[in-house]
Amino acid sequence: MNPNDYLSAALLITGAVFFLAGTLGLLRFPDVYTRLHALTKADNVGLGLMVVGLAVQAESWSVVGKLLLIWWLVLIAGASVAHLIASGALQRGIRMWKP
Amino acid sequence: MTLLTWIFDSLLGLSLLWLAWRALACPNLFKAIVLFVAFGLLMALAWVRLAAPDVALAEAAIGAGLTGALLMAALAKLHPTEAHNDFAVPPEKNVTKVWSWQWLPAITILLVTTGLGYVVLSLPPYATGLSTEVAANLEISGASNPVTAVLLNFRGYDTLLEIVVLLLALLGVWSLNSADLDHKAAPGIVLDTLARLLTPIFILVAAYLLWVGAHAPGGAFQAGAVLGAAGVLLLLAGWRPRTGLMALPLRLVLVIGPAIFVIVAMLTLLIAGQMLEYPPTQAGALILILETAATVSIGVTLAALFLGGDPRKNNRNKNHT
Amino acid sequence: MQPLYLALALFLLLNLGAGMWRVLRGPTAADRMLAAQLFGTTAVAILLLLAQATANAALRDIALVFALLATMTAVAFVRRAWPNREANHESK
Amino acid sequence: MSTAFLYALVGTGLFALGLYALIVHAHLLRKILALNIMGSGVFMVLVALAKRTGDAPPDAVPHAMVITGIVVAVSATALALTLMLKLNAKSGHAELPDDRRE
Repeated sequence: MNPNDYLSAALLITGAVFFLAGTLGLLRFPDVYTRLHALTKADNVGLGLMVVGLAVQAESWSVVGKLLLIWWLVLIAGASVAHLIASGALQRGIRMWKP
Repeated sequence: MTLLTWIFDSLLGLSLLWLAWRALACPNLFKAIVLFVAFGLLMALAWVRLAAPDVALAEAAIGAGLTGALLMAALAKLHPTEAHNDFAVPPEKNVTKVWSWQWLPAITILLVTTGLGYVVLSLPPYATGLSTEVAANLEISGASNPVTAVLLNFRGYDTLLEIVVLLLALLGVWSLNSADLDHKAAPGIVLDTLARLLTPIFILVAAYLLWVGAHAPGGAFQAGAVLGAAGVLLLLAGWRPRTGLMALPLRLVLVIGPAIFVIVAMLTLLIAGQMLEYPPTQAGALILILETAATVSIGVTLAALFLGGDPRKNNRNKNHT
Repeated sequence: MQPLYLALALFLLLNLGAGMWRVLRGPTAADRMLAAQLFGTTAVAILLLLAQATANAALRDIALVFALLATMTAVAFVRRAWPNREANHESK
Repeated sequence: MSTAFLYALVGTGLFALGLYALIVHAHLLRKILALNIMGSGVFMVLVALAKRTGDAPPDAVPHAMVITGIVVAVSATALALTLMLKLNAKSGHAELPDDRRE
């Protein structure tokens, strides 16, 4: 393994930890508004770290470009869907969790 | 490493079976649809594991995008005034199960499945099928991606008929219903921006898949599905095409794929004496022309299917009232 | 590196399986939809890892299509299938 | 067991689950889901058996057939959903008359 591989492995494993955090958030958070964090933050950061980790290994710049495009699309999708669901849930009077 | 892939495959297979079971057994129809969408997502992963990236692309575009949207829209029309949570089938109506003697089909199907499983397992573990013939004729086919060569050259008439089937399904839908062309509630700035931002990328990706299909996974069906998804997203965002486009222009776009296919079939019949037998030197160009026309037709047909009815009937009614 | 890619793909698949619990549990339709949306992101990551592990560039195109269509079902849900009034199970 | 046979058995199982649900459920939306899952099972058996080529690339003919099959399945689903909605609009039920239990 060369230094690149170590960097890549570290990024990929950190990304996987964020995915785990996202799943935990999805399962453990008390209401739909807090669960949106799992979608918009944890998993998108996890995918970002994985994209960077794989980009380090990529054979050409076009692959790096495609990886970044995929991440950007997922970010846009996550942000828009989170907004639509949150505003829809507010309109429909789904109550927020109070500690 | 082989152990890892084996665990991955088993887990994926079990998840697929479990998802299918839950989607078909849970009383809540909305939950069933969400589970079915997740099922489509995992099916795409299974195609990847089976070394069928072309199929995975089609499944990703259709299973993850179009089917979910179609089912959601149908469910909403089925229960327009549904106030209770999640479209649960009420238990007092007892409509989920009609048979009080469910053990009979269960046992019959168990026997049939055991037989099927036995037949599958008794097949020879190594079989090349037609892959050697495909590989031998790949050079004269005009495409270096074997799946595209099969679809557009070796079994071109199959593909022609399948595009006609799409058109027939649309005609069936049109004969049953009129489309709802009224402008829906304002989409809001986020959805509006999303649709405007993504539509050019959808078209670009569709063109990319069409182009790359000659030598790598991709092709007319995948590109058409992505194009259709773009149309569905626009329709969901509240965009409605101008009524003038709904009469002749829409119909022309719908038939351009099958029409060009038929023209090429007739020409090759006249010149080469065989339907859809391309001269090897022009095969590449012919396939690209056919695929471009087919992509446009498939995309527009899928979007029109989502509209769920004849867009012209609606206009006529409106003009009279 | 290949075993690492595969192990991480397997890990993400397990993650996805755990998220299935939220689809089953709900309680609101929005929760189920949210979980399905997360599956899309996870599937993109799995595809990218498998693309690197098997050196198959086509899998990145599949991930691209997934990422592009990630919004479709959720937008259809929000625009069409979401009931106007939803029983609030949270307060019980 | 090889990957091909593992997935072929999963396909058989999906077909069986779909067939059972198609018979016992009355709601037409569920029947449409069941038909789709049956179709997926058949597709999976086809593609899995095409992979029995060892290390050589798999047979492309079933792949091509399954791709067209997936696209035709979604259009058939759209037609079936429209039929269901029409029946529901006319009769107020999304079940076939024989299956309804009053």
